[in-house]
Amino acid sequence: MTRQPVRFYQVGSFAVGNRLLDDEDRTVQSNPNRTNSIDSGHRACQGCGEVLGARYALDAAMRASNGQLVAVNATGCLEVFSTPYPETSWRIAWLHSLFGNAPAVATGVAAAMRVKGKSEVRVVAQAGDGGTVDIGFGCLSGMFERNDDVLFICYDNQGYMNTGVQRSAATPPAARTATTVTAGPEPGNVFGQGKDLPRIAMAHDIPYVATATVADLHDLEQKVERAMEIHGARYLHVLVPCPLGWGSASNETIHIARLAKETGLFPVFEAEHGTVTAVSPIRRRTPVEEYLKLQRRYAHLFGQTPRPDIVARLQEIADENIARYGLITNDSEDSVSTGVTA
Amino acid sequence: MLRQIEGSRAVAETVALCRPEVVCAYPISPQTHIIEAVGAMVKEGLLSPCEFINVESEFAAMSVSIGASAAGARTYTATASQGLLFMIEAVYNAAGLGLPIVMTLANRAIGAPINIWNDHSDAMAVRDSGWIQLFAETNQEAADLHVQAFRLAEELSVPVMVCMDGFILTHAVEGVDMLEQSVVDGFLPPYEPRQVLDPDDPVSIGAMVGPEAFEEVRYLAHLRQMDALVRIPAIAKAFEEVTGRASGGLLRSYRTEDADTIVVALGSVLGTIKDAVDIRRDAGERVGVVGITSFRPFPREAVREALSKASRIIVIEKAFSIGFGGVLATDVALVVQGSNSKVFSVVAGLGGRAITRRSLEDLLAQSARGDLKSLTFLDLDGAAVDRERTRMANTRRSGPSAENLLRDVGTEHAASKVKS
Amino acid sequence: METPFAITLDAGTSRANHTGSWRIERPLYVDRLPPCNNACPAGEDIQGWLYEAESGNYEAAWRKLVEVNPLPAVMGRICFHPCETACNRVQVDDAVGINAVERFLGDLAIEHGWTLPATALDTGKRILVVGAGPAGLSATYHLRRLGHQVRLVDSAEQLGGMMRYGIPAYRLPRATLDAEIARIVDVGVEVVVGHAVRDIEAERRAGKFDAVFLAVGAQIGKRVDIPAGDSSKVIDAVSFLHQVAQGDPPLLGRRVAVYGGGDTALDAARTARRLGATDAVIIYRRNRERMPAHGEELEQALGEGVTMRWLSTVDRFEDGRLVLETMRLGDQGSPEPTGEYEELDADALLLALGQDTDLSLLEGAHDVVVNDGVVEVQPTMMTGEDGVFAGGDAVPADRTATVAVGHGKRAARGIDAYVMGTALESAPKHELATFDTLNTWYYTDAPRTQRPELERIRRQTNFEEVVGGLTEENALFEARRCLSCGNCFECDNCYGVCPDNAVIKLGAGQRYQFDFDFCKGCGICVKECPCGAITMVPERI
Amino acid sequence: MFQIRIHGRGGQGVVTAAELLSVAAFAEGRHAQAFPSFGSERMGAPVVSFCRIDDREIRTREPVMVPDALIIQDVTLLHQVDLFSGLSSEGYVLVNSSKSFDELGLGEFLRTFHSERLLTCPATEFALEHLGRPLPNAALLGGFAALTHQITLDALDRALRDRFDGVVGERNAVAAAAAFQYVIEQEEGLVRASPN
Repeated sequence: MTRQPVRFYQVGSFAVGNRLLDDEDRTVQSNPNRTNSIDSGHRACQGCGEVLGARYALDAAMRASNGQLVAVNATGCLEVFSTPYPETSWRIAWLHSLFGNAPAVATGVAAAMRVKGKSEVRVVAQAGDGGTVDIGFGCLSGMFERNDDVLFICYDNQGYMNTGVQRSAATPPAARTATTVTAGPEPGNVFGQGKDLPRIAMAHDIPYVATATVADLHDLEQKVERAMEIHGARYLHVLVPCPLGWGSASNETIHIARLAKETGLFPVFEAEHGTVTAVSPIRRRTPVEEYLKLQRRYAHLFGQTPRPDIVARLQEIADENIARYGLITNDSEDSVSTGVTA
Repeated sequence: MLRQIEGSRAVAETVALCRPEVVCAYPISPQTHIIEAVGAMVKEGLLSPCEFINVESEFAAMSVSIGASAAGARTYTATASQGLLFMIEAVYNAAGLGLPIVMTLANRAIGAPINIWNDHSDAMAVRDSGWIQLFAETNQEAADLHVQAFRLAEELSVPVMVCMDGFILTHAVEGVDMLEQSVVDGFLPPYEPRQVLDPDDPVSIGAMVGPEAFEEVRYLAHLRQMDALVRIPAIAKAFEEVTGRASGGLLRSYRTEDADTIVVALGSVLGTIKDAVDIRRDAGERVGVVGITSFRPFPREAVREALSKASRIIVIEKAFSIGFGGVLATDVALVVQGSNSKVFSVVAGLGGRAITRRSLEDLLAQSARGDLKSLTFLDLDGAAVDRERTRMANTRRSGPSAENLLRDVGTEHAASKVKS
Repeated sequence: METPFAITLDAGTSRANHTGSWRIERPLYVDRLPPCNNACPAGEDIQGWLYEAESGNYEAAWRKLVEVNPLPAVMGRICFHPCETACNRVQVDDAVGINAVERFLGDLAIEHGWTLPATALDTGKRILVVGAGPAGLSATYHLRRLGHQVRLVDSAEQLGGMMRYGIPAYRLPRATLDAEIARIVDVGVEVVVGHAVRDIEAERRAGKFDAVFLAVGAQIGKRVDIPAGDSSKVIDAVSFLHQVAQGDPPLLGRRVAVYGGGDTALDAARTARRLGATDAVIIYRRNRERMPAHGEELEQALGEGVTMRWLSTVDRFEDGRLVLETMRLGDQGSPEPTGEYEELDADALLLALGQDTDLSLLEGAHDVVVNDGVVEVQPTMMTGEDGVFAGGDAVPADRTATVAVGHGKRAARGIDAYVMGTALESAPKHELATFDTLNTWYYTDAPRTQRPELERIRRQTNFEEVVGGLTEENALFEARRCLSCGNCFECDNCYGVCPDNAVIKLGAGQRYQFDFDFCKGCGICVKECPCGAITMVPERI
Repeated sequence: MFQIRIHGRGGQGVVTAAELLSVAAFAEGRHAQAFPSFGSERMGAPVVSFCRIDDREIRTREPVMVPDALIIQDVTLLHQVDLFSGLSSEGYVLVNSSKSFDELGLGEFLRTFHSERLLTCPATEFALEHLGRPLPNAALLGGFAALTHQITLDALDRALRDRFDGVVGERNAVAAAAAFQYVIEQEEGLVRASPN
């Protein structure tokens, strides 16, 4: 599925809205009647990427399901900041059970809906990266393997932010966390570890796997929409910068997510049944330094004893992603999702 | 209809009569026969509509159950031992969320050392989780309790665990009077959830509750269990009215009217105890038995009443709190405190060790002589223990006790065989 | 649903938690001054009318345009569009073709016969406007809109001034000029043509005018003393163009040299080509980089076969032969003679070395200060003489039609304040919307639509318009390339990117409002606003 | 109460044998309880199952330690397992073998037992003949019925047909009947021979 680019409509294809477009071509987020699945008054940090990602994804899912949606939430920041008694920010049917079981709980909800004959009700499970790649991985793999009718969304902020910024299997190399301090010859998180969950998900041969960032709303919404067209296990991995954990300015959240994609460090693509079907090409190729320098978790690479060697290794990772997914295309100045031949 | 049937099969068929809508399965001995049978009934279309889900762990099994129950489906699963411990976080969660899941616990010991045989360590490990725990004495009761469990769970929005001794009941083939579908349908109304995930009436279930309300939430859960103390006998009575059969309830007394010694126990061992008691009665001792069906909520008043005339209370249980003693015995002692009766704690049948009528008779005789210690381990091989203690005292690298004991016992066993 | 205590909560109840208290800075919607508007000598709200054009609402766009400039079809052709030079889009790809869209709108208005807005109630004040060039016409229009009576006087037989008599028809078709002038006259103007004002004070008294606006232009071509033989034909370019415009072109011969480096030199050379000159050579003492003429015009001239002699001055002209001295650029960029000479055959030499203003009519106005051949004016455009205002080429400024239009408008406001006895309040100038205030990620790159050019061969032989207009599709496309610098164009970014749903969308055309009950002041809206229309300010203490 | 202990190897149907016994007893209106020696034994390992038959409710849950009858499915167990533990000389012993107790080396050990309560029965041969597979269960149970009279052949026949569908049930029933007949004939032979 390719998205129609909105070329030259003043803001092109990237802004949230566009008064010059027909209603049906506008984003869900531009609609004054969007669900606001997660509403004002939540206690997320200033500039939180996760709450944005959640509202983007769930509002799109609400539109795709005509409002017949149930969301299951793993323990984590999103859960804690949204539902402290006596107030909840959720406007949708929402269930939180545990940290590691969101996929299984969602399986249960989906099974109940099916057995109750409410096939129109769709189920989304959501978790941070810890609840996805680490503690929730067993349940997630099981849900994938059974091809349960659940869309699982991982809001990846690359660490355990709720507990005070510790390393997860999604923390990138060299990043500083409370459990990967910047001491020793290889400061920060070590190289050569971590899980690439989108690829692991693909290995389950599930019908749909995609990655996205909060920086490209159209792309994210389109992927949610595509995912909602499909029944069975689906996985959406959304990069959501965390101002607290990444040590970035609160206003840089979207900018940093954009750079993660434009550097190649976070490849944006979609896959069906284990095969990559489309990638979002890099539009303005950017050296990783530009991305890293905005985040204090990488400050040790640029301080009084700069580590260009480590920066180079990170650049290598970006370059490998670019090669693996073919992120540089002929019209890389024109970031339309392009079908690739597999 | 009375049928000669395996306990697991009787439970499975009875569960099916309760029309569960979502059933999760993860294999662990000795509950597998139950879940296999339910799965087969779903696959064969005998139980419909029902979603039978083969999950990847017990943690997932309970988690799927949580989701299904929160979405309004009648939900069932079964587990045992390590499986229960693996799902323990979700076990607490289901209770905390007030989800009326019914689970069969085929009681089994907990390792290490790994042991697949029966005891009650698993049930005791989740004693405080907020689940109602009902113990079955026979397979008939195990089957009947499931029907009552669904009704109780759904009335109170509390999950219920039906505990039946692994292998001893689950794998025993005996006569069970199986219920008719119409009887179950009449007894168990369709599930009307107290709260449900409904896109048209959205709520957030599972909020974070801070110090300002957590205690109240917990106290409310306690009150629901106190309500259960009323509902459990009422439901048992209603059950008896439609089936003519006394199953369930809070506890059952046997020959306690004039008893000065009362044995208290949970589960299937009660049968053997009754046989032993009959024999002691024949010998002129005034002995009785109280079998507790509802371990949680613990029926304080009913237990106090049942034990009020006994001077000696012997609590025989298949679990103990290491470093202290019997678990049930502690509860019983607390209930009867202030009376003149003395409570003896007897730990027996751990890891599947057979509790024989003979040993029980000896125990009662010992009690009658006034020789019973406050904490006794029935049929303990003291010599083996002593040898291991000596070994441990003599050498730092004494090795693992379990393997040492096995070696000792095996040698002994081989020696005795040579003798025979 | 009666929900269990505490563990289950009713949807959306967190709105009771006003997270606005977290804020130490607050976002503020602003309107920054777009660089195009800032650069426009006429003071057009270019971004404003492009905004209307973007949605295809061309009449609204035109109406917004003629709030300032009553001559869009003309300006859309002859303006040297400093707006485009200033356009921030230059730094993304290429400037928005503002001028072309303006022309499109102007032409569309003529085609549809859209009329200028109605005038205000008659104030009873009478204003004399001397000179019907762009400044005079602009002032006339704005004065009429303010409700004043205007007598418009010009010495020529037709209105238009240099637009008619200086700019060749291939750049400005006379039908277009006539249509836009007629539309101004139609709002109710007393027009007197063929009348040269000799004494402004006398004329003012006689007509009992409350104020006067002088827009007499700079009609006299500068001469330099070049030794020339009797048979050598030397004409000033202004006169040459004027004669051509009057349909009475002088005979120049086949080889024409033009001396000068401004736009008039190019006009003269290109006109000469159209009159049949096989060689049209421009002689300029500096090089291309230092040429004052607009590059676009030069490109077109070169395309038409006009040739250049850079770094050359005319030493003398005799017997059909020009002697040129080669120059070199000194350290300061000024031309210095080299003492080397070369020759160039020529039948005529056109001098395009600048123009002077005829200010003889001011002799009675003693308080008017003239300096270096032009009239000193205050910001209101009033001269030293009470009630006498001046603008256009007659005052110190760039001598372009667009500047003149701006003068006309400004003078009209000055005159209005003067005759009504009110203070002229100028709106505070907004902060400039510089390129760094934009988030260019959101603008896809789009090349400028090139105006179709007539085939060169055609344009060499006649006076048909050289630069064509945009089709509607192209105009729309071009308008939509506008970045809307510094001014909200309702892209919904702030509404979409707010993590706290603290932006309220007020509906089409109504823009947005912050919900300070919930805004935590993260600043993402500011960072992600494409056009820099939001800023952060410290929270009030 | 009549208590039976069955010894065999994993995969030979030891547990099923106990269950079938209980079902047959149940069918005749008696109380019965069958259960395995709960373990995790794999195919081929020595296993034990139990059955109790009584005219009143069976409450005890202890393993059968003092059996009234032993059924030994596999003679290779004879020298590996303490098969006769708890068995009194009043007890019944049924061994799956075509050999005599003397030939099996048990003659001396069983000398104090009632000879009419001891029997070897070539159940595997009956099974091979009627089922085509070396599964001696049904035949042994037929033999057990004839030896102990704790269950009738008729009840066993129904239990087998109930447990196994169609042809398999039929063949098992036939094997059981054949063994039953064999035991009757053996007993008659014993009776005839006893005067000698």
